[in-house]
Amino acid sequence: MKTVIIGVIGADVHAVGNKIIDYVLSQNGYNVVNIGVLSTQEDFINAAIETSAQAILISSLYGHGEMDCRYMREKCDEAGLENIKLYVGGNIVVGKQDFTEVEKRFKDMGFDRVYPPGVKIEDALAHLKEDIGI
Amino acid sequence: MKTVIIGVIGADVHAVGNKIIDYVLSQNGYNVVNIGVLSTQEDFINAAIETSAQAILISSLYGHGEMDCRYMREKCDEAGLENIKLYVGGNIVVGKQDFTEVEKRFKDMGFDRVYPPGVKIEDALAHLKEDIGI
Amino acid sequence: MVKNVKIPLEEFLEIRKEVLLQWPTGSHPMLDLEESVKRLKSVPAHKNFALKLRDAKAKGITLIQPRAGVARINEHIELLQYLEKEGRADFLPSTIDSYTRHNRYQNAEDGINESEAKGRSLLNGFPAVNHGVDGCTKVFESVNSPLQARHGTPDARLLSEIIHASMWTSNEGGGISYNIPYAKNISLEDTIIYWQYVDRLVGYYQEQGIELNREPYGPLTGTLVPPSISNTVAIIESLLAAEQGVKNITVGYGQGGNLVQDVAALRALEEQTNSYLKLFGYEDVFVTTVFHQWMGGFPENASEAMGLIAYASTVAALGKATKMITKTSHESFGVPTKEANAEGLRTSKMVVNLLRDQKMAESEELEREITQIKKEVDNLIHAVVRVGKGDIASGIVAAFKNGLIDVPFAPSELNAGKILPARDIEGKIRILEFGNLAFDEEVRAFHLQKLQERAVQQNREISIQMTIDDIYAVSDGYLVGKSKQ
Amino acid sequence: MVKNVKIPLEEFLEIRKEVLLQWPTGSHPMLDLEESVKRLKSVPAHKNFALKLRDAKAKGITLIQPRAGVARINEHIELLQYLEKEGRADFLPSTIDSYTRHNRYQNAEDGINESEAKGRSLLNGFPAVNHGVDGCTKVFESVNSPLQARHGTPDARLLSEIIHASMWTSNEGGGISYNIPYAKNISLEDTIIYWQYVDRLVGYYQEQGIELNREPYGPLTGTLVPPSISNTVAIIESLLAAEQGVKNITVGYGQGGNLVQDVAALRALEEQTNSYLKLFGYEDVFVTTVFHQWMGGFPENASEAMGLIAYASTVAALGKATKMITKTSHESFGVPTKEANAEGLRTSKMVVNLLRDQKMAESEELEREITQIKKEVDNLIHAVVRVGKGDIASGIVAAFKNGLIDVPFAPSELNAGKILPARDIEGKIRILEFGNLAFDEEVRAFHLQKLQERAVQQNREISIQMTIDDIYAVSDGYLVGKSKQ
Ligand code: B12
Ligand code: B12
Repeated sequence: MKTVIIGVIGADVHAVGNKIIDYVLSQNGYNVVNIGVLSTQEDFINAAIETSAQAILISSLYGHGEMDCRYMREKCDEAGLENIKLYVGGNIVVGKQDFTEVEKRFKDMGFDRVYPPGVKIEDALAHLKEDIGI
Repeated sequence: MKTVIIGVIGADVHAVGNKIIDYVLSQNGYNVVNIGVLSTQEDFINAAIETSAQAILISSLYGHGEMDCRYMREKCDEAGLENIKLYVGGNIVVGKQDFTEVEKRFKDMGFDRVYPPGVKIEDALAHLKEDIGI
Repeated sequence: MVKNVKIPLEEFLEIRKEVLLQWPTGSHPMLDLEESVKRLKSVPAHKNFALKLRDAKAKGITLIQPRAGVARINEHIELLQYLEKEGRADFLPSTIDSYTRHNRYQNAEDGINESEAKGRSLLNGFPAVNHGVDGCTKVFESVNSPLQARHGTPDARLLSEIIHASMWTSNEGGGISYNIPYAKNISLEDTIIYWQYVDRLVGYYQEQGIELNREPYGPLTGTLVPPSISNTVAIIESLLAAEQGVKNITVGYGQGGNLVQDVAALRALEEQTNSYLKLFGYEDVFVTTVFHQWMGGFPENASEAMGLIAYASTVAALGKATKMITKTSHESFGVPTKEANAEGLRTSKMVVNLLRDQKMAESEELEREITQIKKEVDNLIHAVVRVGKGDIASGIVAAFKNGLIDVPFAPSELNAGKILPARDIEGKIRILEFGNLAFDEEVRAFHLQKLQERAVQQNREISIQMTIDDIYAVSDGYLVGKSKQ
Repeated sequence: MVKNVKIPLEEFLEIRKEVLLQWPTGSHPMLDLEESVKRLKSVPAHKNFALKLRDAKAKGITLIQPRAGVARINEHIELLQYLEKEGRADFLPSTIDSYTRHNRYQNAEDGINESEAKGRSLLNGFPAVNHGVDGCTKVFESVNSPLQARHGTPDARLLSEIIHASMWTSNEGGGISYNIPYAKNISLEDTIIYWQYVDRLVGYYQEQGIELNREPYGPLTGTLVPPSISNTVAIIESLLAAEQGVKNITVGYGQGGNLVQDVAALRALEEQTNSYLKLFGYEDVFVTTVFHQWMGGFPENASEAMGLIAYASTVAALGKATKMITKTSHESFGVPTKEANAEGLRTSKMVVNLLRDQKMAESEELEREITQIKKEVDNLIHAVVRVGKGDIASGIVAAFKNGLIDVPFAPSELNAGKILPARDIEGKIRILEFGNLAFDEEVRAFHLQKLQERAVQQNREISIQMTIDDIYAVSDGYLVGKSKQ
């Protein structure tokens, strides 16, 4: 069974999507470690190390995602998580912005998969299977 | 008392505005000759000649105004109504078009005043006073 | 004199020959009745208007339909496909242009040519007669939803022949509703006879086992029409249609503005259409209702227009109308773009879907309004039957002549034009000037009392100024007009 | 242990000294209480939130207010002016950014600087504490409508000091409603104490003859919250505020989706807030209601979003809410542009204006829902009083600890998180898993029966899958979630 870390980064308290992600990924055969809302980059990294996770799925809904996610890849590298997959989704920037540009910004920061608003976790299952298996 | 001809041109049956125009102009001291809906250019011109009117206020709501109003000025001239004021208002073209352009088209056809959708007859009283008095 | 009697088949076929000669497209071989029966039988259920309505009625949901029509075929098809796909329309229309409505096919032809030349539609609708069976069939084959002609044509006989032969399975209109609001001085006898023909055609297909839908045009002038007046016309037209053999009828009502009155009107309309059909001996007619989003002057601001559209959708859903005709944010300007049209549809769809499992709670106020409307309709229909000496066709003609039935703001000279409507303090449409309207004393007293309440609360007189304020009110963002000091 | 007791003035002033030290802007001379009393007294009636609400309530109309806030002062002013002028907002907000909400003023400062550098707002709101009295006063002086801070701040003491000193005459929030949905593990005792301080500040001004408005935050997590749960929290927070001397309270409720249940919730909320205030001895508190347009996940399509917004406005108007908080067509994407925000306002305004003279008819269904909600609220408040041994402040803390009160989907670890809501077949929000919720047997049986009806009609099991389907439903364009086969 593959392990994934999920949680909501920064000062963000949007809990509904997080609870659904937990339920859906578990139903689909993943070992889900949910660190919940208001989580720091360190919380994600520590959980990933402790549980030897294959992927970190960061949610950011409240608009500060761009600030909260900076240097996440570098910190993973530093912690020895060079191969961990980094996903981010929700409403990751402030306002309605052109998504191709937003995606580029986050990919440049080292994220493997970047999701626009409106993508349900169900829609990302195929990617997860492709990237880390079940 | 000044006399004005009002009516709705062409195959147009929009009667509500016409009834209000009749009421409002009468209330404001004009001698209103209302030839009603489904009126031809000839109907307007004959009424104007018969009553020695100072202005013809054409309504066109249904979208065919551009076709129905062609050569109206020329026909007035031909009938000896060189000095009559020609107004047109309502929804005089098909669809939501740039009004500056529409206005130009109708002015080129010889109309003195051209009104966009949403102008109430009350809003045109000042022009009428300016052009023909009360 | 016109009578409410089914046209004998031979007579119908005789008239038909003349009708088909009205314009060259009438001599198309596909207009052979056996041919068109075959074609109509091939229409799949999901593209048959009548059957899709039956299905929706069984499910208790509200389906949506836009207005749409442009001069050129390909542009028209593109428009309909867009509304089907992006707008998620359930039913498709072809709104017919005004020249065709007045049987001015030569003007329409010029309009088509000029539109081709300028590359944009100069007609305000789709000239179906000029495009003929080939063109209309192409439209039918290019879409996946049932098609209906929507117009305002006093004499729609040739038009109706062409659209049904092209597998369009519904037709809007009626001898009264497509005359009084749409013409100036065409005889009511004539238009009733024309529409008996249109209904007889549908009745003919029905006899061949093909169920087509007919929709009397409900909103009339769309402007402060008291529900009992439009409901009466709808019921009379249903009776006339049923006599000619029509079995699938959708009666219409245009939003008045007050939620309770509108739901009451829809409920009363459906119940009384059914009960009068039975009373007059038409047993197996399937009746549904259509609600028209606000038919009067629209606000200019697009967001305000969308608010009005969504509010209308709430009313339709709570009133359990089976169909709703939508408007757009361009309404106050002109014929909408396809984008604006689709937006209106999507907003409408969202609301009817959200409300699909809800209906208006039964309440005393609702019950009272239903009873009131029914009582008024009974008054009016009684008058029609009385002056028609039992025949509703000649009765309605006489009733209009005497002003016993009277439609506010109608252009027709056959209409007395004596009544004046205005809103009461809750926005319900009442009447302040009755002319010769066949309302009894009790009903009149009720209307005046309601307007008196408003007069007191607004500290003004009951007068025509109320009516004018009310006509402007909705486009200014209110329901009940305010007096200017 | 926290108690529902008015903070003595000296104690308040002592704490105040510390509060003002939390960030440099706290030492602004205008924060001197005598100074701010003077300034607040100069606020004209039309810019005083409390008085404008009184006026609207007297007229029986629904006023509208957007959400809006950006990082930089001038941009924020421009935004508010635009919403006032183009959107015709009646009340203006300043939505506070998330760093400020968590008292991370240094992060907020960085956000302001970065926003200045990039020329666009990187914060999701207006960092009022960092901008201080000068900045906030400038905002107040640049607009013509009353101003309110809207946030989600567990410890909003400094923020509240600054905004009131800047003549903002209303403040949203409460010790429970700005903790449970907005925090993970901040003690409820602490946040109640913080908000007693905020209310005491308002009580202080009231003693000086200045009426300010306070608004407990109604919708909680905005996601399938059963009305009785959010109403209970609103009532408790009203009691806590009244104890500190607040006299003008607006209780809030977030749209649930079913028209009748929503109107019932508004009616029950107003009636029970008033009656519990009286029961607990607070006699002269003026109570109004605020309705929040749909607070859950929005549809992506702009036209659908507008449909939802307009439908919500219909509910608010029929439910006679005195205020409505609006949403926009950008909701599902991110903080809206000012244009999108103004559009949402205009649509909303159109609908509430159209409906200003109408209210929902009295019906058995409505009566039943009102009674049901009241009964449930009585259950819950009874539990609070019982575990608090008569004190509602300590009672609510204990009630949350024991799960006697439980908010669905809340991020807070202080919340039991055991209940699961789902819709019945008409879309009314019911409960399928009660955890330890203080509902009696009769109430539980009612909920289960209602869900059983849905299960039968939808041919499925009562399970968490219902809840999940319902969470997604509205953004997919339905109210009652459908089971996927
Ligand atoms: C009510 C209405 C109808 C009713 C009319 C009933 C009747 N017999 O009167 C019905 C339903 C029958 C109808 C039919 C049609 N209609 Co119609 N109708 C409207 C609607 C909704 C309101 C018109 C109205 O009564 N307004 C209230 C009155 C008080 O205002 P008014 O007419 O604009 O007049 C005022 C001002 O314009 C101004 N004014 C008018 N003329 C003049 C002239 C001068 C000189 C001046 C100074 C001022 C002035 O003063 C008036 C009083 O203040 C408008 C759209 C809108 N405006 O919201 C569409 C509209 C006019 N209709 C339209 C169309 C296309 C039709 C139909 C062809 C198709 C259809 N939809 O069925 C048929 C046409 C039939 C025909 N042959 O004419 C289009 C026209 C399209 C265009 N120009 O691009 C409109 C704009 C709707 C749309 N967006 O598609 N319609
Ligand atoms: C409900 C809600 C709230 C509730 C949250 C309650 C709670 N504690 O959970 C309340 C009212 C408290 C709230 C508060 C705020 N909110 Co809020 N909220 C929403 C709303 C309406 C719905 C969110 C939701 O629950 N959706 C339903 C769930 C099921 O969907 P989801 O969260 O999107 O998650 C799904 C997908 O996105 C995806 N997904 C999520 N993460 C990830 C990650 C990966 C890797 C993948 C593959 C997929 C994935 O899968 C999930 C399940 O399918 C959204 C707007 C919207 N979407 O309609 C705004 C929204 C997210 N909120 C917003 C804001 C600004 C705030 C506030 C700052 C201000 C305010 N409005 O009060 C505060 C922030 C508080 C804080 N510090 O975080 C903004 C964010 C702006 C931006 N990004 O530009 C939004 C977009 C609204 C808006 N347009 O302004 N909010």
